[in-house]
Amino acid sequence: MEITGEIRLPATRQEVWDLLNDPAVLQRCIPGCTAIEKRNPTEFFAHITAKVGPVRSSFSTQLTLDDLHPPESYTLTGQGQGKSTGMAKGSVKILLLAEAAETCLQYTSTIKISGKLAQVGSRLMTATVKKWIEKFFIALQELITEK
Amino acid sequence: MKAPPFSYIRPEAVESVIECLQQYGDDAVLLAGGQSLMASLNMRLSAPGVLVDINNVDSLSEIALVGNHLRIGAMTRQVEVEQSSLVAEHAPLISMAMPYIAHPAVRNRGTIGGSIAFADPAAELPACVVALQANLIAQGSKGERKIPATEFFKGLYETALTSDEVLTAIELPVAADQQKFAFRELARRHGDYAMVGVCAFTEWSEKSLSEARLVYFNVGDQPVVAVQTAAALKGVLSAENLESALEYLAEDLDPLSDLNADPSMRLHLAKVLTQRIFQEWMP
Amino acid sequence: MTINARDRWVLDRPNSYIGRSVPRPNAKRLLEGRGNFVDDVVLPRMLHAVFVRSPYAHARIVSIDVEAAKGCPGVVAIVTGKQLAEHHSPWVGVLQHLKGITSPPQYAIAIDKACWQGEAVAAILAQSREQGEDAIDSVIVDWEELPVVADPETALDPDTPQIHDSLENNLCWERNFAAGDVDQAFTKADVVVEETFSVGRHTGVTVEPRSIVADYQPGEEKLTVYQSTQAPHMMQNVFAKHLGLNEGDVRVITKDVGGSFGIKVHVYADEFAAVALSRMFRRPIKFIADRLESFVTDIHARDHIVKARLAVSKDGTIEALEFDDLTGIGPYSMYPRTSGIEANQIVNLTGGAYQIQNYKAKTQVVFQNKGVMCQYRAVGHPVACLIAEGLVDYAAREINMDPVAIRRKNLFPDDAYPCKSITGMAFENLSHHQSLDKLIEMMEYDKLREEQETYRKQGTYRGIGLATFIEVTNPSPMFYGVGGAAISAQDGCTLRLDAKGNIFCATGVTEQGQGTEAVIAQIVATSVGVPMENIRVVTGDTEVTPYGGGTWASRGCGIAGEAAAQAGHVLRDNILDVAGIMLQTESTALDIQNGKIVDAADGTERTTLDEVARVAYYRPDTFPEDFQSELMVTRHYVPRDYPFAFTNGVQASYLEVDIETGFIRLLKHWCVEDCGTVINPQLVDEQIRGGIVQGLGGALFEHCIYSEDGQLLNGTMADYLVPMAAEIPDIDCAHVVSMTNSSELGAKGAGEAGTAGAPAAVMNALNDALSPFGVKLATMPFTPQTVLKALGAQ
Amino acid sequence: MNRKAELLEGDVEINLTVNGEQIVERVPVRRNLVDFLRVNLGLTGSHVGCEHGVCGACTVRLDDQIIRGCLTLAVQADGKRVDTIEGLSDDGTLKDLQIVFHERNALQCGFCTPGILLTAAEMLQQRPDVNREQIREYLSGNYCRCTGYHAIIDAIESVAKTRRQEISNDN
Repeated sequence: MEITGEIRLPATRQEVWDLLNDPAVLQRCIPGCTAIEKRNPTEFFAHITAKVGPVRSSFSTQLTLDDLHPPESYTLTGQGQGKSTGMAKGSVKILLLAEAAETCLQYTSTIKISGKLAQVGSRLMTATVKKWIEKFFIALQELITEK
Repeated sequence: MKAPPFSYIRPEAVESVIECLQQYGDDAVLLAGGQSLMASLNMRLSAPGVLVDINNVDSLSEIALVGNHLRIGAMTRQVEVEQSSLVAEHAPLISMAMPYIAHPAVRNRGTIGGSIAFADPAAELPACVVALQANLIAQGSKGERKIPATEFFKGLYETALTSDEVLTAIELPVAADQQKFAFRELARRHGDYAMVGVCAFTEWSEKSLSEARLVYFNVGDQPVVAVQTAAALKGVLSAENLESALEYLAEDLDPLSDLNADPSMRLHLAKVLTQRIFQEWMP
Repeated sequence: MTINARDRWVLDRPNSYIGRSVPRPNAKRLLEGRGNFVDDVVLPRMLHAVFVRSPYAHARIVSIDVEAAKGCPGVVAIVTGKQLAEHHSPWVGVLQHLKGITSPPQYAIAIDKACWQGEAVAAILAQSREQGEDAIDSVIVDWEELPVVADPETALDPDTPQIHDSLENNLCWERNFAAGDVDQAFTKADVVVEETFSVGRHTGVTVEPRSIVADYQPGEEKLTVYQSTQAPHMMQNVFAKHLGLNEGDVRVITKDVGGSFGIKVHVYADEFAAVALSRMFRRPIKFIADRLESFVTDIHARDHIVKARLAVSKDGTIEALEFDDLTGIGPYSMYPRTSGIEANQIVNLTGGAYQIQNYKAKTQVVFQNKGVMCQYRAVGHPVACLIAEGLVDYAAREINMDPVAIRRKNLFPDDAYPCKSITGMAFENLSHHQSLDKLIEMMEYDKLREEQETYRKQGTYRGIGLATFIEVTNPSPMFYGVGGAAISAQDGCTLRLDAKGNIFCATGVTEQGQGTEAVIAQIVATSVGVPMENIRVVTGDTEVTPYGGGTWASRGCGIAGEAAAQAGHVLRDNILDVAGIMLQTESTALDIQNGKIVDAADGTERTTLDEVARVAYYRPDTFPEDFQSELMVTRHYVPRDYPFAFTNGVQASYLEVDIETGFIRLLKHWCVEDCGTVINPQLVDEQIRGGIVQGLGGALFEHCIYSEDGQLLNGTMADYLVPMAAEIPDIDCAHVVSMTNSSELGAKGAGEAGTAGAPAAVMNALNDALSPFGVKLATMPFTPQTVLKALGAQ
Repeated sequence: MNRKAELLEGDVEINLTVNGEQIVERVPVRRNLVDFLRVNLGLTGSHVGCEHGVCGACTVRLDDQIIRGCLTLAVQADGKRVDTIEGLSDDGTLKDLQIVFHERNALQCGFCTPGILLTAAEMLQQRPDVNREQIREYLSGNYCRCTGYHAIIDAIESVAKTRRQEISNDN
């Protein structure tokens, strides 16, 4: 499943780039992220509680940044093991386009779901994933606007 | 698969329900009719700490005419709503929708409030209350408040209810003579979640449509109001009118895909259903 | 080939039950909720087996950490595949007569890697099912994902990863068949029509899930297995063979079975694991698949892509048929029937109702990382029927011929028998034309066409679709036995006159709700000459019943029924021998009628059965010294004259398409079929109807939808759509009777006829309805989305 | 009125009437009603087919209304009356349906049958004048894989007609 979109952020490209590499920012933007720990510049360890309607699953995941082209693009990849609930593996490729003092952020997200979640959750899977991704970027937008 | 372990509490008054919600916080889940919740527990899709069973709160299940509103307690069983002559007379749209909700044994247990508060984007009742511009009565630690249905649904399974609030009643405006209602849905099998559904509220003066609200379900993450389409329908209804108004649906709706239908199919079906409603009302 | 007409004595008995719609005696307790299903069995010290299953379609098991789970409340043990492998031998799903078929050894629990989403990788034994499930999340499996082979169309490409290292590639089996000069026939033909038919993967969804309780008693080294299965004796063999037990020390008990349809006639790894675990832990183990497990572990079926073409002359004569079939069967060929039979049947059966001179068929069966696939009701038939019936309709439209007329032109004439189809299928006695005539009359075909036309003028699109079919029934050992499988084609019946004149009857076939017990009782009652109430039938217990194959391939009535008729005949003779001595009359001058010993000539009552039994059992001292009564007899029967007793029939579907929404409403369905002697008309009709609805499910609703990663995306009862009452039309049935001469009873099977023809009838009706738009659909299931897409309406 | 509710964990005692008998049993709070009936009381006539409320095999009556036994907790039946296929067979409630189902062979494997009978009984009580199409609709929440439904619809339709005839004869 692939979800794409773009969002306009009132900050310079460098500012947005820095935010996207800040674990505290990631924690605040990733829906349900209760803790995040930086292992090295491109690896984080996060604890996430995913809650969508009847589904609630907690898992720990390694978040990896690769394909780094500062301050223009990277790919954030994470894999959640909800144990018997199933597995979710997702990556979001982020592209930052400088537009004067603003930044246009384009994203392409790919999600793979396995196990029970895939088996029982298909009816609303697209809506769920879309919501998750959107929440991430809305939170980022809010964070920037607050500043 | 069997439900995971949880604790269970069965308060008998709304105040104690709220206390439970405050005490157990995020760990608590309200158990109303349980027709969706129990299924997801049996699949072990979640493991709530405490189930707060509100089935024993008597004050939440009555249907009464209060002024120019029909008040339905949140814990009124769907079957009672379905069979209520008060509902049939004063909120015909709700009566029309009831037979489409799952099956008799489910409606015997499922509640009107449970279905609304669960906020499944494919469910019938959330769309109905939005179309009727009902008020949803919530009670929480800060007292009671009325939430307009149009502001109640916030997204996929998300509502305006705060974590210590419980939906206690639905207040529906009483239907008037000059109003017409319609409910249509298309489901693969009888009782299944609809591929697309629509609730229509209309008000007429003579042969002219003075007010219309069209609310679609299972086309987004919550009931979707087709504002532009409804606006374009106002006036004297004619085939050309209808056809051109329906063109706005593409702007009003942005459906997603699932295993049964892709977005363009959903949009197409929404158009067909809407057209059929108004075709019947064509002078 | 000539067969002498049989002595039909059994059909001429006085007070016959043959041909009567007698209610099933054993149905009463089911109506009161007093069935005896496996999940109702509770034994002392019983543990529940719960499986940790792979979330991935293909993944290496790097490690399994069970320490934390061991401490969970109620958990007694956790067993991995490696541990369990020490207690059983693996199995391989191949048959010798499917030349070249291959499959790797399969173990009860995966050892190194999981090959489909849902494959078990560890078993938890717990005091309760709940507690076992609680521990699942504490079993930590370290997975290494492997590339997934999902699409059968690319499974054989050189750059597609190989699932099993021990095999050459992802090919399980391939068969090619050719007869006549197909290429020339196509070159010379007036008209060639072609299509790619696709039949979605679907599954059985028995409402009672697969269920097993295994009870190993170490003291007597005896294994008792209560299993919801179709083939107790086959399972007895399997358990003994792969656990290293003496077959005599294994008892399989099968009481009520909550639906089977071919789902419950295979060896499932998890069920076998439960049995092996019972032996390992020396106590009873229960495993009941839950619904979510069922969807990913029950066998699936169909999933065929067939590129096919048909050549016809202008007058409608079929000149040649050619097709290329491909099917994906999951990662293992199922044991012991293999997963090649459906493809084999498609090659054997396609176009089998028609006189075809030139025929070429190819099928490829490939491995993939999806759920296991095997024989389900009407194995291969619906696909075979779809190809031939679909193309025949295409051809009829092309040459502007009525679908009935083109069929009449090409169907084997009713006086052509015995004869063989182009693929060598031997037909003893079929009735295509008589059946078609009857159908046309029953459905009022011409009137319906007029109605259709009227509706069409009003902008309502209705369609009429026909499908003729042949059905494999009463299989001989040519089906499985010749391939080396321990699957019995013969079946037996034991009868015993009890001391109070009642008859005990044990049969090797099982009761899955189809009415086995009633039908066998009807035959025995008729054959012996007693009221049905005096007979008690026992099925499904390897320690009690004669050795038999069980329930599959529509064999119960035709095979076990004949054994029952024969046993009844012998028991009657033996009873009359005793009565003859008692009455000092020639036994040939006596008969048993309505439970009484009578004079054969005029029916005068001479004595009673309980009097005969009393003397035989309590006063045998009164008999001459050289006479010993034998009031317990067993007879067996196996068809010998033909590999299969083919039946035939024809179905019709009448439906309406909402061209704006793509929704298809089934208005009516008809079926005329010929299963030879009809023993219980009501039960036959209900088999046909139930079968048709399973076919309708496949045509319109049922589909195991997989992602590219081999994940089943609709594995719940809410998402996998089985037909429910509101979507299904009334179904009218009628029969033509062409008896088989292979048995005295003359009965063939009827269990799969409905499923065989229904999808093709629906497809043809759909395409008929849409013909004004020049639109054809050939991908099953036909959903509103596919209809709208075809119409270009969205 | 507003007495403090008690938090229940693990096994709890419930008090209910099942098929007319007073029952006091300890049951895990998480156990659903159909598992309670089957496991605790040995009432195995109600069946477990899906555990997500779709198949209808677990249908039982709770205070005179049919419900999904898998979507209600046993503890929620505390103080209530539960009737199952066993009780409704013994007391004759389902008798005419059972006789006609038997004669018409409106069942095959029998696994779904208790749920179908309870659903049919409620329908005939509420809508004595049902027609074939309405029967199909009402039964659309009960899955039968064997019969193809036709015989079930026939049987229920026939009982409905007989009952209507009896009522009109009485009048």
